[in-house]
Parts: sequence; C-alpha cells; structure tokens
Amino acid sequence: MPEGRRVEISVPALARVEGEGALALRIQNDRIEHLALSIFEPPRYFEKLLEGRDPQQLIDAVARICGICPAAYQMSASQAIEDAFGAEQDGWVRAMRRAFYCGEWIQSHALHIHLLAAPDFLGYESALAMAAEYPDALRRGLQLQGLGNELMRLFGARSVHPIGVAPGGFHRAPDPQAVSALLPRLEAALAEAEALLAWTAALPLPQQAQDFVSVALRHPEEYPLYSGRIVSSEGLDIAVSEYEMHFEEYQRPHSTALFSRLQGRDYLVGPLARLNLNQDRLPSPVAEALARTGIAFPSRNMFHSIVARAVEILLALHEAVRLLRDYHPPKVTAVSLTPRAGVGYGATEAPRGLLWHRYRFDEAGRVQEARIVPPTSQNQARIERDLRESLESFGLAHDDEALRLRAEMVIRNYDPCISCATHFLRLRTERR
Amino acid sequence: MAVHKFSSCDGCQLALLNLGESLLALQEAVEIVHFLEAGPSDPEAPVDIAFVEGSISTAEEAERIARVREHSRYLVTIGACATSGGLQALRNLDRSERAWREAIYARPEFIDSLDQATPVREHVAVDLELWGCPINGRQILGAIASLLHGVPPIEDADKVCLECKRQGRVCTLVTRGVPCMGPVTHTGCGALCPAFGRDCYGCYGPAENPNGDALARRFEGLGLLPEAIARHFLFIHSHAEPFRTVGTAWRAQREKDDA
Amino acid sequence: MTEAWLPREAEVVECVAETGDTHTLRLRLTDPARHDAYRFAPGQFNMLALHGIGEVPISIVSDIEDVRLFDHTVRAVGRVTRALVRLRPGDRLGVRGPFGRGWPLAEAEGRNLVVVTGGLGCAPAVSVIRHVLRRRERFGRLTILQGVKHSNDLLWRGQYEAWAREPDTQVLLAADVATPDWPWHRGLITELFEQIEDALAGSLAMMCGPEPMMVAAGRMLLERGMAGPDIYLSMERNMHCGIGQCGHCQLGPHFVCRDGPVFAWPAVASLLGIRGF
Amino acid sequence: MNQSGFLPRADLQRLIDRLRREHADCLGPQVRDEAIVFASLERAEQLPFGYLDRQRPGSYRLEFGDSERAFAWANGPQALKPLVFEPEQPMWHSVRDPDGSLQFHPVPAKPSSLAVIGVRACDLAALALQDAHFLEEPGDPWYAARREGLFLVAVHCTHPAETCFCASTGDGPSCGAGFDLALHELDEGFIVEVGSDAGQAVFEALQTLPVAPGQRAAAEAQQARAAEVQQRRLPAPARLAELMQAATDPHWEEVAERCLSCGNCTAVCPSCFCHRHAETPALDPSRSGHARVWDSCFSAAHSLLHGRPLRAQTAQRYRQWLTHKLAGWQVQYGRIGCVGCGRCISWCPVGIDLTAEVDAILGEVHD
Ligand SMILES: Cc1cc2nc3c(=O)[nH]c(=O)nc-3n(C[C@H](O)[C@H](O)[C@H](O)COP(=O)(O)OP(=O)(O)OC[C@H]3O[C@@H](n4cnc5c(N)ncnc54)[C@H](O)[C@@H]3O)c2cc1C
Ligand code: SF4
Ligand code: SF4
Ligand code: SF4
Repeated sequence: MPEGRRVEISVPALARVEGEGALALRIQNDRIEHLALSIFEPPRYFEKLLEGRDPQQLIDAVARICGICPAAYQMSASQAIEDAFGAEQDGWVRAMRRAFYCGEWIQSHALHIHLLAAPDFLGYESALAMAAEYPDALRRGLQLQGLGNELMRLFGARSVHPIGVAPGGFHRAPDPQAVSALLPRLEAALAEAEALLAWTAALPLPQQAQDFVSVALRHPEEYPLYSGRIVSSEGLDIAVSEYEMHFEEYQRPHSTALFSRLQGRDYLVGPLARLNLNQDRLPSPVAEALARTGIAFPSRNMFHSIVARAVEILLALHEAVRLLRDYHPPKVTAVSLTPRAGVGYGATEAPRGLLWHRYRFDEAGRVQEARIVPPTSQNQARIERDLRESLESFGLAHDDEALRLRAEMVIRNYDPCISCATHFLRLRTERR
Repeated sequence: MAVHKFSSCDGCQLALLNLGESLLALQEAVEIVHFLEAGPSDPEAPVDIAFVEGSISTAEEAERIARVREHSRYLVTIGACATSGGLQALRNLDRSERAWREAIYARPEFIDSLDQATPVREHVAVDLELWGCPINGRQILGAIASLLHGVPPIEDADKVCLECKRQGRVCTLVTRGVPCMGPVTHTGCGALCPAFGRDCYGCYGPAENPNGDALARRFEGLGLLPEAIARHFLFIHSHAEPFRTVGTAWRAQREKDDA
Repeated sequence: MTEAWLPREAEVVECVAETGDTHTLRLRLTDPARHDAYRFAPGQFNMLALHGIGEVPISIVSDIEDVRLFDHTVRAVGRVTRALVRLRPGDRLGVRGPFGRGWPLAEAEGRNLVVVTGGLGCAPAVSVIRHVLRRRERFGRLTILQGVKHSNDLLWRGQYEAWAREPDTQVLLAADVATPDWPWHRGLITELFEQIEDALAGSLAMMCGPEPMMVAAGRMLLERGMAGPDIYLSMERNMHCGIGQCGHCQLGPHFVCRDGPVFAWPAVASLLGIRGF
Repeated sequence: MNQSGFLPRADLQRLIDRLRREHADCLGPQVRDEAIVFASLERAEQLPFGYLDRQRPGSYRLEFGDSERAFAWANGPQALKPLVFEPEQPMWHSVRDPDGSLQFHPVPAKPSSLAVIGVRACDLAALALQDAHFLEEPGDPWYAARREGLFLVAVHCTHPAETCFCASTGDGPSCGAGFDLALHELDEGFIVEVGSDAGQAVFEALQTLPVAPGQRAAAEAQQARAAEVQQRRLPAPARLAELMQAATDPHWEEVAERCLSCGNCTAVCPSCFCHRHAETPALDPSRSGHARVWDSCFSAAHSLLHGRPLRAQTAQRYRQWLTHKLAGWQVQYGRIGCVGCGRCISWCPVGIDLTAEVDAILGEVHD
C-alpha cells in the first residue's frame, strides 16, 4: 500500500457573497490529482428577494449583500437604475459618488492589508498577535481604515450599510464644516499611505510568476473606480452592457458559488488586475510613489496584490482630497428620476474587483429581475488555478501544515471577502 | 469571548473590526478566543460571552448553533440576521426557498439549504439580543462594558422617534409626508436616516409596543398603495412578528384588491 | 443648589444574608464628617449607585439612633439589585439621600398601631416595627398583619415569631397557599382583620406591599372604623432621581419620591388599584 | 405700559449685531430641513422672510409667499426646551481606583450666554413652567446655568397656526412677561418693548424712534385678530382637573388604536421634563459616566416596576400623559402643563389632537 494522505482544507466562510468553504486537495505521486475550492454558501437568494422592490429599497437591500463593500453594491445598483431610467450622471453627484467610493477602498484595503494579509507574510497567527511586534504599522493601518470609514460616513452616516444614497444621488450633501474638518486629515494621511506603500513593497513576499488574464474597468481619464468600459489584458474592450456576451457563469458540484469564465478561461479581477491594466491612469504623485518601490507593473506575481492595494489606498486618498478640496454643497443632491420599464446595467470596481449588475424594471420602476456578479465568484476559478500552480512550485513534499499555510496565504491574497480570507479549520491530505 | 458567523453579510462583525484603537483596548479587556475575521480560531472553546452573527439557514448551521450554546455562558445575538432572520428571511413568507433556488442555480440539487432562514432564538436560548442592521460599535462596546461589570446592559427598546427628537431632527414624516418607519422601529442607530433627511426603513427591527396598524393606516393616508405598505414592513425584519403581521395583512389586502 | 444628585462614596461594612436572594448591607459613608451628619427617618430611602451599573431606590431599615451604620435590605430582582447582593465587606458604592417622607411617627406616639404588609417581606414596614419595639413605652398596642401568596415566601419567619412574643403585640399571618407546618391562617390577609383585638377607631395604620392588597386592606380598616387620614401607605414607583426631577415616579399629582413614599390614604385612595396609573 | 420704541425694518441688523457682541451666540429662526428652527443668526436676511407655516394635525408645511415679514408664522418643531434642558447631559463620572475606592466627580455646569430672537408667547410660558420645575430646590444646576445665560427677544404672534390654542390657555398670542425685549412686527418695522433691566440696556443702545399712534393701533389690532382666528381650545382648568376621575373612560382605548406611543408629543412639548438616568460604562472598567437623557412617559422603561412596565399598554401611557399634563400639573405647579402651542398636534406622526381627545373624554362641545 503506498503511503497516502489527503489534504482537505475547509474554509469557514467563503462564498459568492458569504459562506462556508473547503479546499479539497489530493496528492498522488507528488502530483496534485484533485484540487477543488468548494464554497458552501448558505444561499441568501438576493436576486429573488429584490424582485418587486423600488429603487430606494433596491439600494438599501443590495448593501446588505456584503458588509465590507456595501458602497460598491449601492454604486453599481445606482448606475443600473439610472441606466434603465435614462438619466446620465455628471457633475456633483458623480464626483461625490467617487469620493464616497474612495472611502470604501481605503477602509477595505487597509483592513485587508493589516488585519488579514500582513500576518501571513510576517508569520503571525493574526493581526492581534502581530500587535506586540508591529504596533506602529498596525496603528497606522487602523487609522487609515478609520479614516476611510469616516469618509463614508460623510455621505452615508455609517460605513456599513450606509443610508445616504438616494436613487439619482444622495439624500443629503455633506455638511461643509464636516468636509473641511476631514480634509486636512485626508491630506495628512497621504504621507502615511506612501509609507504604507513602501512598507508593503518591503514585505518578504513570495516570488512567483504566473500567467493570467486581468480584467478591469478602464476609463478615458481616470483610474477606474466608478465607471468605464470592461477591458482585459488579452485585448477585450466592451461596454458594460455586453458583459453577458463574453463572460459566462457556471456551477460546479463542489461549490454553491458560481464560477465565471471569459471565453472559456479563468481570469483575475481586483487590485492587481486594475493596476496592471490602468497604471497609466495613476495621478503622477501616486505613480511616482509606486516607481520608488522598484516593483514593475504590470506584474505577474499574484502576491503583488498587497502592493496594489497600498497603491490604491494612496490613490483613493489623492482622489478624495482632489474631489473635496473646493467643496460646495449643491442645491440639488439627487437628479429626479422618471421610472420607466426597461433594463439597466451597472458596473463599478469594488475593492475586490469588478462588480456587475443588471436589472429589469417594470413601468413603475420596480425590479422585475436581477442579476449580480460579484468579484469573488469571478476570481474563484482563478484561485483554484493559482493554488495548483503555487503549491506545485512551493513543493508538494512540504508537510501538511506548511501546505495548509501556503494554501491559505494564496487564497487570502485574493481577499475573496473578509471572512473568506481568514483561516481554514481542517486539513486532510491524502497521499498515494 | 468568541464571535461566530452564520448566514450574514459580515457587517455586524465589522462593528468590532471598525473600532480602531478601541479594538486594541478591547483586546486588553477581554480574551478573544474565536473570531475568524480577526484571526483567532477556536470555535469549540468554552467562553463567557459568545456573539453570534447571522441567521440559521442550513442544517449544518442548526447543529453548529447548538454547539455554540453549549460552550457559551452568555450568548448574545448581533444584528438583524441573528435576531430576526434578517433580509434573507423574506423567503420564509411564502416558503419560496425551493422556487428561488431553482431560479438562481442551474443545479439546485447541489445546494444545501433549509426552507427558512430563522433567528437564533428559534434554535437555542439567547441571553441578549442586539438589534440593528448592522449593529454599531457603541452597542457592542456598551454590552461588553456592562457584562464586564457582571450585569446585562439596559435594554432600550424605545422608538427611533425619541432619539430623532433628542438629536434635534425635523420629522420627515410630518414635513414631507414620507413613510417613516421610525415610530415603530427599535432605537439604537442614533436616528441616522432622519438626520439625512430621509425616512427610516426599519433596519433596527420592531420597537417595544409598536402600533404598526396605525402607522400603516397613516401610510395609506399619505398615498401609499397596499403593496407598498406591505413592502415597508416586509423588508429587513420581515420575520419579526409585529412587522410580519402588519405586512402580510396589507399584502393580503392587495391580493384581495387584485382579485 | 444642593448637590442632591451626586452620590457620595460609602463602604460596605457588613453583609447579612437574610435568604438566598435577600441581603442586608450595612454601610458607612467614607467621609467621616458626612457620616456623622447623616440622619434619616424610618420610611425614607436612599439611592444606591453601583459604579458602571446604575442606581436604585432602597429603603433604610436601620434604627435612627444607630449612628454607627445604616442598613439596606435588598432583594435581588433585576440588574442593579442582583449586583447589590453580590457586594462584600470592603466594597464601595455611591449613596444619595435620605429622600422622601417617612412614616408619621410623631403622630403615632401614644396610639395603637396596625402594621399591614404584604408580599415578600417589606423593608419600610420592618423598619417601623423595629422602631416601635425599641421604644415600646411611647406607643400603644401593636398589631402586625402580613400576608403572603405561599408560606415559603415569608421572609424573617423567626422574626415574626419573636415579635409575637413581645408584650402588647399581636402578629397575624396569612398565606394563600401553605405547607403543612404553617401554624397561621390559610387564606387572604383581609380575613385576618376580624381577629384584630383592638378597636380600630383612633388607631393608626401603616401599610406597604402590593397595591391591590393595600386597597383591600385600606377598605377593611375604613369599614372597621378607622379614619382615612389615620391610614398611611408606602408606595413604589420607578425612580431615577429621587428628588422630584426626573418624572418617573408620578402618581396622579404626586411625586412618590418627594411627596411620599409614605402617603395618607385620602391623598392616593382614588388612584389606587387602577391598572397602569 | 412698558417702555417702547420703533425700529425700522432695515435696522434689525443693529439689534442682531448688538446681541452677538454681548453674547457667545445669538440664535434666530431660520429655514432648515423644511421647517423653521433656531440656528445661529448673523445677518437679518437669514430670518425666514416671506415664509408661512401651514400646520395641521400630523403635518407641517412651509410656504413661501410675498410677505415682507420675517415672523409671519407660528412656531417650529422645538421651543426653547433643548436650549435649557439638554437632550443629553452628563451628570457625573465615577472612577474606581485600584484599591477599590470610588470617586464621584460632578460634571460642572458651564456658564452660558445665549441670545434668542423670535421667541413666542407660548415658548415663554413654557419656559416659566420649566423654571418652576427645574429651579425648585434642590434644582438642576445645568438647567440653571443655561437659563441664567439666556437673553430673550420675543415676538408677539400675528399668524397663529391652525393647531394653536394659546388664547384658550391664556398664554398667548401676545407675550406678557418673561422676555428681555419683545417685538411687534409691522410691515415697516418693529415696535420694541422692554421687559427687563438687561433688555433696557439693549433698548437704549438701539436708539429707537417714537412709536406712532397708528403703529400702536395696528399692533393691537393684529394681536386681537391673532387671538380670534384660533380654532382650537382647551376647557377651563377646573374642568380639565376632572380628567383625573376619568381614569376608566373607554375613550383611552379608542385613542390607543391610533396612538403610536412614539413619544413625539412629549419630545416637542416645551413643558415636558421627564428624563432618565443612564449609566454609561466605559470599556475600561475603572471608569463610568452617568447622564440624564430625555425620556418619555410613552416608553416602557418610564414605568418599569419590578422589571415590568406598570404602563404596558398605550392607553395607560396616553392617559398618564394627558392626566399629568392637564390635571396633575395643576396641583404640582398651580396651573395646567399645556401652553397651547399645538406642537404635539402638528408633530404627532398620526395627527392625534389632544384638544379633541379631551373634549371626547369630558363630553365637551364647542360651538
Ligand atoms: C421608595 C422605594 C423603596 C424601595 N425599597 C426597597 C428595599 O428596601 N429593598 C428592595 O429590595 N427593593 C426596594 N425597592 C425596589 C427596588 O428599588 C427595585 O427592586 C429596583 O429598583 C429594581 O432594580 P433592578 O435594576 O434590580 O431591576 P430591573 O427590573 O432590572 O430594573 C431596571 C430598572 O428599572 C427601574 N426599576 C425597576 N423596578 C423599580 C422599582 N421598584 N422602583 C424604581 N425603579 C425601578 C430601575 O430604574 C432599574 O434600574 C424600593 C423601591 C422604591 C421606589
Ligand atoms: S422623522 Fe421618523 S423617526 Fe423622526 S420623529 Fe419623524 S416619524 Fe419619528
Ligand atoms: S433610522 Fe431606521 S433605517 Fe435608518 S439606520 Fe436608523 S433604524 Fe436603520
Ligand atoms: S401639550 Fe401640546 S399644545 Fe400643550 S404645550 Fe405641550 S406640545 Fe404644546
């Protein structure tokens, strides 16, 4: 009987939106014979429960798909509503949505870098365990995260399930006094974010080149966040409404989350994909800070995602400062919408990547049908492939514990969703 | 202390992770033995306080919550999902779970799911419920601070209106005729929506002694159709009895009108 | 303005476990000058403040002449009281008071007294009974009536037995439901009034306990010839400030904390027994 | 008759400037969130010139017309109450030392200095009621400090709302006492009246013009009209005292069908004073705070007794409110607790009208 062990890693919470996951790994003759990242998402059936809701309830409901990136859901949905009702957003509302969204990027990226990813690279169980050795880095991270939350609160009263977004804009313009109180703090944080970028670049990141397709939005002038066309590193360049003609969602028996593929292949969305495709859209101070790290983008090292996140924190701070610098509350904070029957599309760049929505509305403006493709499911197939390649190049002869840690590190690097990116409970290796 | 997650969006756990420096202070006041998002992982360890996020919507979750109860001296639910089933409990209304599963998933047989998403209270005894979708840092810190003194926190189940007025907000229902749920909604958020000039949509669940019938009649007077009234009550806390009763009554009204 | 709203630090000197959930706390204000100046009347109460937990009104049960310590007998029923009975000698808490109007003891001198209590032992009444027994010569006959739902609910059973042995004192106890060893009356407290040996006209009554019991007992006393203004009762309402500011203890036109807790029958008779008043 | 003079409309700014110089802040009515509220006032133009309020049970709407006047409206959602009786006021904080000893540190009352323009007769009457409550020994130091620092410029009401009934309670529409200065607004300006020594000093500095007899007559006429147009009324106090005997009236249950028990009426009422004490423990167990916070007799917590609310039902809560306000108050403070401002009618989300409920219970019929 050949000696065998079976690797089975179960992720406590990994999902299309949320959920339970497990990684099954079977190694035979030092080859990965079977690798499946399974997601047992307790289904929450959002697409169905949105049916019949009016635009405001739609905005309030989709936030609840994810507590970590509710603004992303609200922004994609708002776009789709306006698309369906034929209202183009420009000017104040568009600018402020971008500022609001920047808050979420700062918050989410700072959380991921400090509380989730960094302990992996520095060899800690958790960020709290890291606190003794790296108190300043952790404090800086928590402060940036807090600042992102405050930026969100300016527009949404709270950073989880914000309440300020109205169909067509915002319920209330931020109070100028609150803006002028926050602005200097955002400015002061620029230096912190630059230091953070240098810090991430200096982390002992594994070096490993992979071949993957990047997908992200691309905008004529801006670093993509709130809008743009969907492009890929393989030359794809389509309108948001054309998504379904090129991307396909499919189901696999081991997972309740849907997988995505682009022309039959897995692909990457998220910070690294965005930066790889949009480096030329970085404002020059950010580009210069990135250049100083000495890391070349586009990068084929998946672990440079953490650096990309730091770049995006710096970018989001720059953007927020730029957008809020000459702040004046407008008379009207939301364009009035006239509901009509039709289909609307929306796509924005959530912290974790492309977030695509499509809704069909009835003539009263109520949702008849909804489809939402979150970044985590788009990355799922990519994570599986990455795991296979990473573990093989890491060396399958490593013991179970080392394999588990490496696998966790690979998955967390995608920041699939906060709870998804934490710890595996069990590891079962099968070797034959 | 432990933090457990069931079917949810993770937003309530963020009330802890968004505490900033207080998170470090918290770590000094209590020993966190299980909190996956923050790192510590030991779900079976006995604890004094267990915070539970999320509703129970699979067979596995029903088993797991029973184990959590066994290990915990004081079990506190956090947020709408754990306390009233949350948004996903909308499927409980007409037992539409199967139909929805088939509509969303090409291979519904792969999906393991109960036909209802239910609050923790329907499975095990709960010592304290923190309402809110999401709960905020003040609530959870307040609860921990009281528990550190060996007593449960004061249960404040007043209506949002009272806080709205303490904050000096101008009533949106009275000045603009919007259907504000504040008069039947549990306090705790700080009256955020009226502060932003909009109507409360009830994300903190039913307050004590709510008169949903009277408020629904008022909404009708403001020009809302029965289905719209129903949807106001059947939203984030559709499984909470006082909201469910009013909402389903108005939905039945709509169906009668349609017939 | 006096700082009646600010607690002063007190130390628990002694804890006496009366029953499982009822403890007597013997306190001393840590500021000796304040402690020496502290005076109260039977029937008055203090606000006891627990750091980090909250404040509740608790009657003072010690004797007015015991200047060494003042006592509170606390029954654990909720958040604050449960924490109060956990206190141990040396622990600190805050005290505000004394507040309210106590029993009309000056008026009671020289007269026969009827003390009617109900429910689970009643601290304000205990304090007045002790007061009378210690100054036996100043008062007439003393009749004590106490009713409980179940015989096991009776606190201080030994105490009642001891009181019954005192001169010029009659103790009448009733339990709606009783264990076989209950030597006293089975049934309602109101059925005991026939057994009162003294004429009620000219006597003075003091009552405390559940409101329905006090309503029934008050009517009984009136029927048997006692004058309305000679019947006194100690009321309970929710209290936060104890000084007539917070509004919680309102009972019709009265602030129970300031105008009471002890009221003469005519002041509250029309409001008693109305549910939710 | 108090000393008085005429201030042309264009000179109103001089009054504001003077008040701003003498006080830490000067508040005046301004349009915010679709209502007229008190906010920091720098320029006269910030006043709600041209605005009218349309108040009905459960409804408040502002209309903008071509009126020249700044005070052609009745009242906004709040009177002076939040300025003197803070919605949340820390009272003390306690510190437990490592040796177990406890210290209670009082939160000192800060001296305050605030001028308010545009105060109504009902607001003044309600302030007097709150004074009677909060300044009575042992008293509330935070209230006292804020009250002490108030300088009040009242405006006699010329445009009562449909919900007003101050004429029937005897508290308006004209301001009787309790102000430092009072204004009659006329189309061309204001008649300024002196009500206190502090007011006198400001008055002298204003160097007003003499009041023309026609101006005085116009002011009197508009005051008389303002009383006449009021549609609602309360019965006389003696009659209201009978509410205390109506405790078992079936009408309380009828009101409870409609009442949300949300507490809005008590929060907007300028005389309601109920507050709870809230302990606010810090995460660091050695520190804790204690604050007084607005409460309402419509909340369950208000009547907790042995862990259960004494007034669990809405009917009992509404009865508590109305009987206390209109009957119990007479014994406690020598008058009813209502000043006829009508706020509880307008700002009740479902538009319950206390005057109608009182009539239904007392069987009162008005012509
Ligand atoms: C004048 C007076 C004298 C009293 N004397 C005694 C005594 O000698 N011994 C004794 O054991 N009890 C006494 N009580 C009752 C005691 O105050 C309550 O049992 C206690 O307040 C309950 O608080 P809790 O936090 O333990 O209970 P919970 O039920 O958790 O109460 C929560 C809150 O409700 C309020 N509350 C509940 N019940 C009452 C109440 N009865 N009175 C006022 N507020 C209340 C308090 O604000 C309390 O913080 C007296 C009450 C009054 C009014
Ligand atoms: S806005 Fe809503 S919560 Fe505020 S007082 Fe009005 S009804 Fe109540
Ligand atoms: S006002 Fe209502 S909907 Fe808004 S945050 Fe508060 S409870 Fe939630
Ligand atoms: S009871 Fe109503 S009308 Fe009377 S003073 Fe209060 S809010 Fe105004």
